Parts: sequence; structure tokens; C-alpha cells
Amino acid sequence: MPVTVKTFASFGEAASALSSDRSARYLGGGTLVMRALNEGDVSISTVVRATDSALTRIDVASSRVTLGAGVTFARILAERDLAFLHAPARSIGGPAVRNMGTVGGNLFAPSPYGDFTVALLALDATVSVQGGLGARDMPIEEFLQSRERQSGALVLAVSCQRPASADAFRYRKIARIKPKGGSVITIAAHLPVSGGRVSGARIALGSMAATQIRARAAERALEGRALDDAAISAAAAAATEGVSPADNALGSAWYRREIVGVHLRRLLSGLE
Amino acid sequence: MAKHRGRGIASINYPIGMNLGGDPSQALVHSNPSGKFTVSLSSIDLGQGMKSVTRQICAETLGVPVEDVYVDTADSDTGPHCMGSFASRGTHRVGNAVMAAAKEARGVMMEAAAEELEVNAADLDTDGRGNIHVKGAPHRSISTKDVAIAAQFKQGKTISGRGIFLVPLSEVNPETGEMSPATCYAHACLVAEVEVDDETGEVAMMRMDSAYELGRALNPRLVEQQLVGGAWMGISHALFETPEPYYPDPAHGPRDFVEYLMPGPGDICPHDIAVLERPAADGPFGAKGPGEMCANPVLPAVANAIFNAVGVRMDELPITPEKVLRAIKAQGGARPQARR
Amino acid sequence: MLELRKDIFADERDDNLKEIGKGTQRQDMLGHVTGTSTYFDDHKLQGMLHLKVLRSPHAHARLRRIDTTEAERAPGVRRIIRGADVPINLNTLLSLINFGKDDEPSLAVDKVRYKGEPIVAIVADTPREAYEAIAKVRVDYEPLPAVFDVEEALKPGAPVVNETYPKNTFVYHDVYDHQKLRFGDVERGFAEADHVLEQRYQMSPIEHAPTETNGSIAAPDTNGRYVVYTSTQALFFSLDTCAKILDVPSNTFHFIGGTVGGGFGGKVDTLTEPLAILGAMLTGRPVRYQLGREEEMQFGSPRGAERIYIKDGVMRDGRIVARKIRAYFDSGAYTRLSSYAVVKCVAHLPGPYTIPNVHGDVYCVFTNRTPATAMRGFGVTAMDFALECQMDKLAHLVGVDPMEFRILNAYRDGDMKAHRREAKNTALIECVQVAAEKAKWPLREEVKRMSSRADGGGSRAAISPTPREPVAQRAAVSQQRTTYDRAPPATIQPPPPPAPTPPPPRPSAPSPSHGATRFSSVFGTRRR
Amino acid sequence: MTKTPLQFRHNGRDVALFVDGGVNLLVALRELIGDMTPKFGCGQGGCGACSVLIDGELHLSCLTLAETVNGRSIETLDGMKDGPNLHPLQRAFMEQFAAQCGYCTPGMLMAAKALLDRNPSPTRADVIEAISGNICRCTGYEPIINAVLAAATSGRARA
Repeated sequence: MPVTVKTFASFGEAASALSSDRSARYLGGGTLVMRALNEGDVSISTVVRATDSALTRIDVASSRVTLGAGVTFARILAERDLAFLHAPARSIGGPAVRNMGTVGGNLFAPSPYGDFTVALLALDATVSVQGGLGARDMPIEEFLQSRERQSGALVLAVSCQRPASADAFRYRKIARIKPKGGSVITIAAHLPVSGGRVSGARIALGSMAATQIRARAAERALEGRALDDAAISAAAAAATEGVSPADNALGSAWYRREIVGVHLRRLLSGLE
Repeated sequence: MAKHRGRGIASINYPIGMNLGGDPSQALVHSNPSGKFTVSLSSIDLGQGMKSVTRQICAETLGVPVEDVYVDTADSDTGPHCMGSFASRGTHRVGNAVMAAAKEARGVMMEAAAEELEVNAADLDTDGRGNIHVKGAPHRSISTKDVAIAAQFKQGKTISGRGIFLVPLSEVNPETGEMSPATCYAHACLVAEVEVDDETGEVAMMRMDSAYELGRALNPRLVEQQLVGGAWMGISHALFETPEPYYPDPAHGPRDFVEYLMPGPGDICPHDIAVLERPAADGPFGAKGPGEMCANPVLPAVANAIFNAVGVRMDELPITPEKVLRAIKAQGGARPQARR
Repeated sequence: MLELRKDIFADERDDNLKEIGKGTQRQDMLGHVTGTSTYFDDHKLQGMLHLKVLRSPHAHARLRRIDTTEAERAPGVRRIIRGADVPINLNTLLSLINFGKDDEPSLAVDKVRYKGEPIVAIVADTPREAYEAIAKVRVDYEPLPAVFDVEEALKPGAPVVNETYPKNTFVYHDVYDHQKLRFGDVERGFAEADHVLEQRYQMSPIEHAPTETNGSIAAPDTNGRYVVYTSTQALFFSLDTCAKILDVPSNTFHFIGGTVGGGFGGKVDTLTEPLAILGAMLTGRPVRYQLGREEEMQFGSPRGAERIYIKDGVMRDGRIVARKIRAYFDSGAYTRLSSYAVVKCVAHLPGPYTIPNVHGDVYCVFTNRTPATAMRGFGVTAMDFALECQMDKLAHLVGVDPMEFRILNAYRDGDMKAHRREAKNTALIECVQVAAEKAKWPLREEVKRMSSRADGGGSRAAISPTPREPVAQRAAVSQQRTTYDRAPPATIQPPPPPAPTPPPPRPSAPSPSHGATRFSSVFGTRRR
Repeated sequence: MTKTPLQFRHNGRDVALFVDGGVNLLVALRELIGDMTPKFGCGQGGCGACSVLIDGELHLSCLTLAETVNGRSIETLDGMKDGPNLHPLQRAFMEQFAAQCGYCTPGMLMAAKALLDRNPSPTRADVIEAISGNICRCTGYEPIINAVLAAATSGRARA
């Protein structure tokens, strides 16, 4: 069956089309769906698009930042008010992929992709999803845990609180290849500090489990403590707790476990 | 955390051509009516510069400017047989065939010129700028264009030549391995400097210094292309590449250029190269072939540099951060060797 | 940065040349920067069809049944090609020069021997339709035990990968499961040595990863011929391989190529041309068969893995007196060119050094993985890695500077090499000296003065007595003979293979009739 | 099979064509328009050989659904020359011998153009970043980086 492309003016219609057809995939920036088609994935026979301008909206007016699902990484990099997201956005692909790939698509990118989502997880983002039964917001953690079941849904936007300071959000992608390489591990840390002590730390890891996950033990190790060497060492030592990395072409599970603490320590210490 | 620098070396040689079934290549050279030459080959240019280097060989042999020669390849209806572009045989084997064909064509060209200038062909020479003149009397000259016109429209001569270069098969002795595997050898020595992160096992290339002996650098820019690109591939083989990351377990094979690891433009390092020329007796103008051997010294030089940096021997390729880290841990930490 | 050291060996060269030695612009550069260089895929032909293949998901399996009924009815499908449609569905690349036995089908018939082996080819109007039809082919596989490790493959009882070679090794000279090198007496050398060091080295496979994947376009031409645009690295090699597989005279084909998007050895195997041409023959339309990137990476042949054991005897003063090498080339499921790499590797031993006692045994081993092929540095790259790591260890062991250690052992003009030819035109010492200079690596004056042209030969040209070993009786003349000798046909009958263990049911191997004589434009008339 | 009509500007010229559903821009450019300068290297977004500019932005044509470029402006290497005159980048690539097999060159040049169009004075790091989505298997990147830097310098000299 040849591929049918369905283009809708509103995301609502697109979402309906998507949820009613098991062979339909949402195009997004094309980096996942077009690749699948090029490689002969015959399970896709409908490609759904939406030209709704809501999908490409960026709202930075308040302390809560909202990014339409169709916002590209290049647009994030062009937005001065989104400086805290520049490091994760720049870590995606090369310039062409950043001109195409979108925030929404990254939520669905399989390992070893999906680095921007690691940043969103650390920032406790909210994902707005339009399903067959209407729209709802869900915490990104919940979204990721149920990602397999979300394939018929359309993500409209993600939003998150802007970190209080530049230093409060840190991101590092460990790649073999420079400057563009697949993730061996990806680490994002949101470290709100109040009264000199870390409060509400969120540390997210990519390539350390089937989906992006939080390093809860490491978060706990920092909680209520000053970000000093002792706290950092404790967090680094706890980085492997609860992780279940896999072997892949970029590195083994063993290696990931060995270095995640090293890189977390370096990230928290501000070392290169 | 500590990063450790180390230097390692390797020296190698490399056989030019192959020994299997005989190793022939052919070339045809002919002139068009205005004295411009075409070289017809079936040889392949896969980026190494086959068309360009045979063009220079032909021009030098004919004694005409390089602009007057065009190399046409590869078409099985017009290009005579060539074994193929592999085994570092292109410059040497095809180059020799082109030289032979160009010599024959030059012979006809000189005869035709001699007839026009009413002298002996042996008394003529080319100036490399498109003219043929009487030795010692540059004013008694004729252009290759006029020679070509005369040859074809007046004298009935074809300014053309055929060339073949064959290295016959050498039998391999089953008991001793005695054989003549190649006719000449290129040589190299390379020094690699690396920096090893002893907490992650990551290896960064810092610089390379090398010397390559290639018989003759027929075109130094093409040689540089091979040596720079080849050394990059050597780094890639040393530290990154494999379609089976857990060999001999075939699992987790890479499927794309993100999973198949090769150094990016941010992973390269300065590389200072010296080229030596000890002409091979049977090479075209003494040339051997740089195309394959250029990557080879990098792999062991990098492994040896890692030993110098942190004291671990890396005997399995590719030398991934994981392998380095495992070795450092097994040793109980980095043991930097004497700086050199 | 590149510097020409014209001062070295200047007395051996005439530098009075006009075009040679100049950095002339490449003839093809303008085409490259304007995008007008024409690669095989840059030919747009009217009514072109697309060929895709169904590949095995198993590393080793018997094919119980292949059902293409549903696929044949799929929209856009012009032709389904199965093994039985290939005129001579068994070939080995080097059969063109009488080296090795035909061991590889174009399309698997009764068994698959590596994951990714082609089973069925589908020619359709669009790539999408070809993919959809492939999804409709039903294959009933009976998975078989697979072997992935070269040394495991040589053990008794290992699964037989390829029934043509039931011991899982290529057969050299009709009798040996490896190629030998014997020069002097290594055991005596070890006994005399101050130190003996034995080490194991391993290189994993490497993919060529040319930016342009393997591919070809074949189209019916006027007067019953076929034009073939191809990415091959060896035009006539590919042409003659196709003539053999498709059982037609070689002048049926007009091959056009020559401008290739990178090869590095990975475009010698003629992976796509036979099926593309067969598709064109069976449909009367142009057919394009280009590997996708994942196909190229996983199922296009790689540089094969090698495992190498080196045992060296070295004196306290740094002289290496004995070197013994055992190496295994992982050929994957079929021979392709690995059999030759072994010979090239043997000739390379013991590296560019003069060592009086050298012993080599190199094996071409079959395993259940993608067949390996040539790559830049074929037969040498991994061995150089092993040798030069070993050299560094030896230098360390005896406390000699690694640069000096190499110069001390370097071969020089007049020395005897292990394959029993005199070394000439050597330049290793000078390369080490210049590299040291570039890298500001201090060398002693005495070492700086050494030369490839001095102090070679003499006792270094001698071949010390080599102990006799039992010589295997050869059933027939050596396989490695040139086809140019035009000797009367000798019957090359390999000894009957022992029963494979464990014995799988022997496949009814297609036994194509090759005819008595074929014409090859590569190699002239030859016997079959 | 239904085909979708499509119009866009191709190197400054309006083109109209019909495409099958799901066809990517690379196929449309090569097989329907006959512009062979963008190359197929992977179809996965990993090699950059198919790079083109869409409304001045660098995109991968193999991952671009053809019908999404309706009404937009596409630039390929085929349009880089100004009549017979080479673009400074093309001249610099020649002078630096920045191509061997030439297969990655069209994509490299488009990636480099996307950089210089926005940033006429790039640093070496900027150049490395700009070409990071483009694989070259021959050159080792050094001559390509040097060529882009040289083109920037020559462009500034003329400006």
C-alpha cells in the first residue's frame, strides 16, 4: 500500500487521524518517520501532518516556558531567553538535524537518541498530549513511562519552569565523537539552591535505562546539602543506584555504570 | 581525575601490487587532430586520484603540458583491461602501463615531427610546453598541434600508443612460503601523542609526526591527501571503528553513522609529515603507492602511546574507552611511563 | 603539513622533470566542487525498476521452504528472483584466477550461513513496493548452531559453516588448512634467546563505510547487450564475475564506472551487479540495486577480523633472533578475498626487520558472519598492529629506546627476507630517523648515522637451515598456478572432504555446469 | 496511485511536479527534476551528503517529505555557481584539495554555505560545528576546514 500523507490545519484533527489509524505516524520534523520510510518500514502507511501554528509557538513571557512540540532545536538556539536550553539543543545532531528535529519528536526518539528529553526530565517538564479522548497534561516522567502507549497520541507542547539561575541547570552529553556524536550517557541536573543548600534537586540520565530516567539516589544525596565536594562525591557514588543500562554500539552497560558517577561528579563540580 | 600524555611509535613497510594470478594493467593513449591526448583506461578513480596521477605521467612521458592530456576512465568498451583499484597498485601498475603507451605514442609523434622538420627523430626533443624542436636549435620547432594535423591528414600516421604492465604470478611454496609477493615496498614511521583520561578511559589524539618513503611523490598534493586522510582513518581504526563492537559476539552491530564510530572534525589533531623518495627500480619515475600503507602505522603507534601514558597494553582493536578503563582498573590505576 | 625531504636519497633520483613532482590540480576537482562528477547512481533512466533483497535474520539456518506466492501478487512487483533463477548460482570471486572453489550463491537456496545473507530478490516499480513485497515472502527457517569464533570454528565438532570447506578453513595447495612460512629454525632461536615473549592480538572487523554505498544500475542496451553503471573498484573483475554467474559471454556487458564515492576495498566484491543485470534480463527494464546504509554497514563485506599470536626471542642487546606467528583471518561465511589476504600476510612476515629465524602459520577461517573482503592495507593492517605493539614491548623488555630498537632490527639492502628474496630499495631506517627528527625524539649520533644502504647483506643474506617437517602429499597440482601457463588441463580434485561433524543433512548443492572452456576478458581462455 | 502536485523554487527557478505519497525531497530533486548534486549516502540523516538549503536553512533532503517544501525555496550545489563563476567556497575547496572521491562534497559545500551566509567570519570551532553533520571518509576533514576558513577570508577581502 502506498503511503498517504494527510495534512491538517488543526492539531485536533491531526490527533484524531492519528489515533484512528494504527499505521499512521506523525511526521514532526521528519527525522524519525522519514528515516523509517527510507529504510522500508512498511508498518507506516499514513503520514500525518499538522500546520497548526500552535505547534511551533514559543512562550517565554513568564517564569514558565512553553515550547510547541514542533519547535526545532535551531529555534531554541536562536532564542536568547532560552539560554538554559542551549546546551541540550546544541547536543542534538548537526546543524541540519537541528533545523529539522523537534522538541516533540525527541520525546519519542529511541536510544541512543533523545538527549533533549533528558534535559526536560531534569526540569520536571509537563507534556501536553492530545489523544483521541481530548487533551491532557502529564508530568514528563509519567509520559516516558507510558511512552509505548502514547504512539497514537499527539504531543502539543512541553513546558517547564525556568531555572532560577544559569548555574542551577547543568547538562552534559558524553559522546565518543566530537562535536556530533551519539550519547554514551547524557546527564542533566537541576539544582535549585535555597539558603546555600540544594533543595528539590532533579538529576536525569539518558542511556542508563530503557528510557530517560531520574537518578533519585543521587538527588537524595544532594538534598539539603551545600554543593560541596562531600555532597558531590556522595551523589556520584549513588549515580548507579536504580539504573539498568544496556550494551549498545556506543558502549557497554559495564562502561556506563563505571563512568556515570565520574561524569556526574565532573558536571556537579563544574569541571570540563 | 588525571589526564596523562604519552608518545608511541611504529615503523612499517608495505608491498606495492598483488601476487595472485599475475598483476596486469593496460592503457591506450591517442591524439586527436589538434594534438590533445586522451588516455583510455578501465581503471577506477575512487578518490585516490587515478585520473590525475596518470594524466601527469602521460604528459611527462609525451613531453606535453598536462592540460593537453585527458584521462578517460572507466568504460569496458573503450578502456583496456585493468585488474582494478586495490592493493596499492594504481600508481605503480597503471602508471607504468600509461608510461609505456605514452612512450609509443611519443615515438610516432617524434617521427611525424621529424618528417615535417626534415630531420632525424633522434635529434628532436619536446619542450613540455607543446612544441617539438631540434636539439640545440630551439628556433627549428613545430607545435604538437601541427604535428598532429600533419600526421593525420598528410602522413597517415596514428599518434597513439598501447601499454601494458604485467607482474607475472609468483608461485607460493606450500612448505616454506617462498615467493615474490611484490616488486617494491613503501616505508613509514609515525610518532603519535595521546592524552588518556584515567577515570573514563577516553583517549584524545594530540599530534602526529611522520615520515613516509614513497619512491617518488608524483604529485605532492595528492600524496598529502592520501597521507592526511589515511592517518585519520588510522586513528579511526585504532580508537573507534568496528561493525561488531563485541566481537566475536555479533550483537549490537551499528546501523548508522551515529552508531558506527569514526572521528569527527573535532577529534582530529595536527599531523606533520615528511616525504622521502627512494625511487623503485620498476616504478613509474620511481613511484610506489601511498594509498593503503598510510593508515597502518597509526594503529600501533596509538597503542604504544597509550602504554607510555598510563602503562597499559592495548592488544585488541578498536581501543575503546571501555578497554582502556578495564586495563587501568586491572592494573590498579594509571602507571605513567618515562616521558619521551 | 607536508615537507618533501629531497635531500635524502637524492643521488638515486633524477629530479629534472616537468610535470612529475608538481602539485597539479586534480583532473576531477572541478567536477567535484560543482557536483557534476557522475557516479553510478547519477544516471536517470526511463522506466527504472528497483531491486531489494530479503535477507536472513539468522546467522545459520536451513531453509525449509520459501513461499513467494503472496509477494508475487503484491502491487508493483515485476519479478521475483530466487536462487534457481540465477544461471550459475555458485561462485567464488577468485575463481577468475583459479584460486579457490566456488562456495557462495548469489541467492541462498538451501541454507543461510550468515545473518543478512540474500535469499530472494524483488524487482518492483518503486522501492516501497519492493519492501512491501519482501514483507510478504514467507520463509521457513530451521535455525542451526552457529560458530562465531575463529578458534572455536577449528575445533572438532564445530558447526560446519560452508560445506565447500568442511573443516571451516580455506585449503591451501590442496592439502593444508593454512599457509606456511618457514625460514631458519625458530625453536633454536628461542633456545638461544635471552628473553622470549608470546602475546595475543585481536582486531575486530572494520567497515569500509564509503559515503556512497555499493550499487549498480543495469539496463538493456541496443543489440542484446546490457549497459551497467557501477560503483565497482575493479571494472573487469566485476564484469567477468557477472559473465560467469549469468553464464553469458563477457562482451554482453558494457560496464561504465570509474568515478566512485569511496571504496577502500569494499567495492571489489561485485555485490549488486549480478542481480541488477539479472533483473534487467528478466524484466527488460533498467534495474537499480543500491545498498541502504544499514545493509552496507552490516551485510556489505567488512575488513575481516584477525587474531594473531606472536612469539619472539630477543637478545639483551636488542637483536630479535626468532619470531613465530600464528594468525587466523575471520573470513565470515564465504571466501571472497580472505584466502588471498592470508598469502599477502605470510609474505609480510616478520615485518620490515631482518630476523634469522621466522615461522608463520596463517589460517583463513569460516564463521557464521558477513563474509569479509579486502580493505586498505589488506592482510597487513592488523599484522602491523600486532608486530609494532610487540616491537614496543620487546624494546621495553630489553631497555632499548623504541626508535633505536627498530633501527637496530630494520632490514637493509642486501638482507634476506623470510620469503627468500633479497631486500632492495629499503628505507625503513631513514623513515625512523626523519620521524624522530620531526618529533624531536632524541637518537644517539651512532644511530642517526645508520643507513639502509650500509651494513646489509653478508651473513644477513644467509638462510639458516630450516628443520624438515612432514610434507603432505598433494592430490594434484597446486591451486596457486597462473592461468597464463596454458598447461594441459590437470584435474584438480581436492581430497574428498571428511564427513562434517556434527553431520547436518548434506544440502543438495546446485551443481551448475560450467562448461569446459570459458572466455574471460580478464584472463583469457581458461579451463573450468 | 494518487500523486500530489508540488511547486517550489529550485535554485531561483520555479518548478512544478507531481510526487507520490511519502517521497522525500532527495528523490524529488534527483529523479523528478534531474538535479543530481544532492547525493544519497544513508537515508538516515547521518551523513549529510543530501544537504540542501530550504529558505536558506540547512536541511537533509532525504528526511524532508517532498510535499512539505511547497512554495518554499530550495538551493542545491547545482545553483551555487554564478553563471560560469565559481562561488568562493568552490574555489577554496579546489585550492585546498578538499575533495577526494567527491561524494560528500555537495553536502559539505551546502553546509559551509549555510554557515558563511549567516556568519562571514567563522572561527575554526564554528566551521567544525557547521560541518559536523557531514561525513567525509577520505580527507580527514582538515583540508575541508581549511577551505571553509579560506573562503571566509576571501569573501571578506572582496566585501
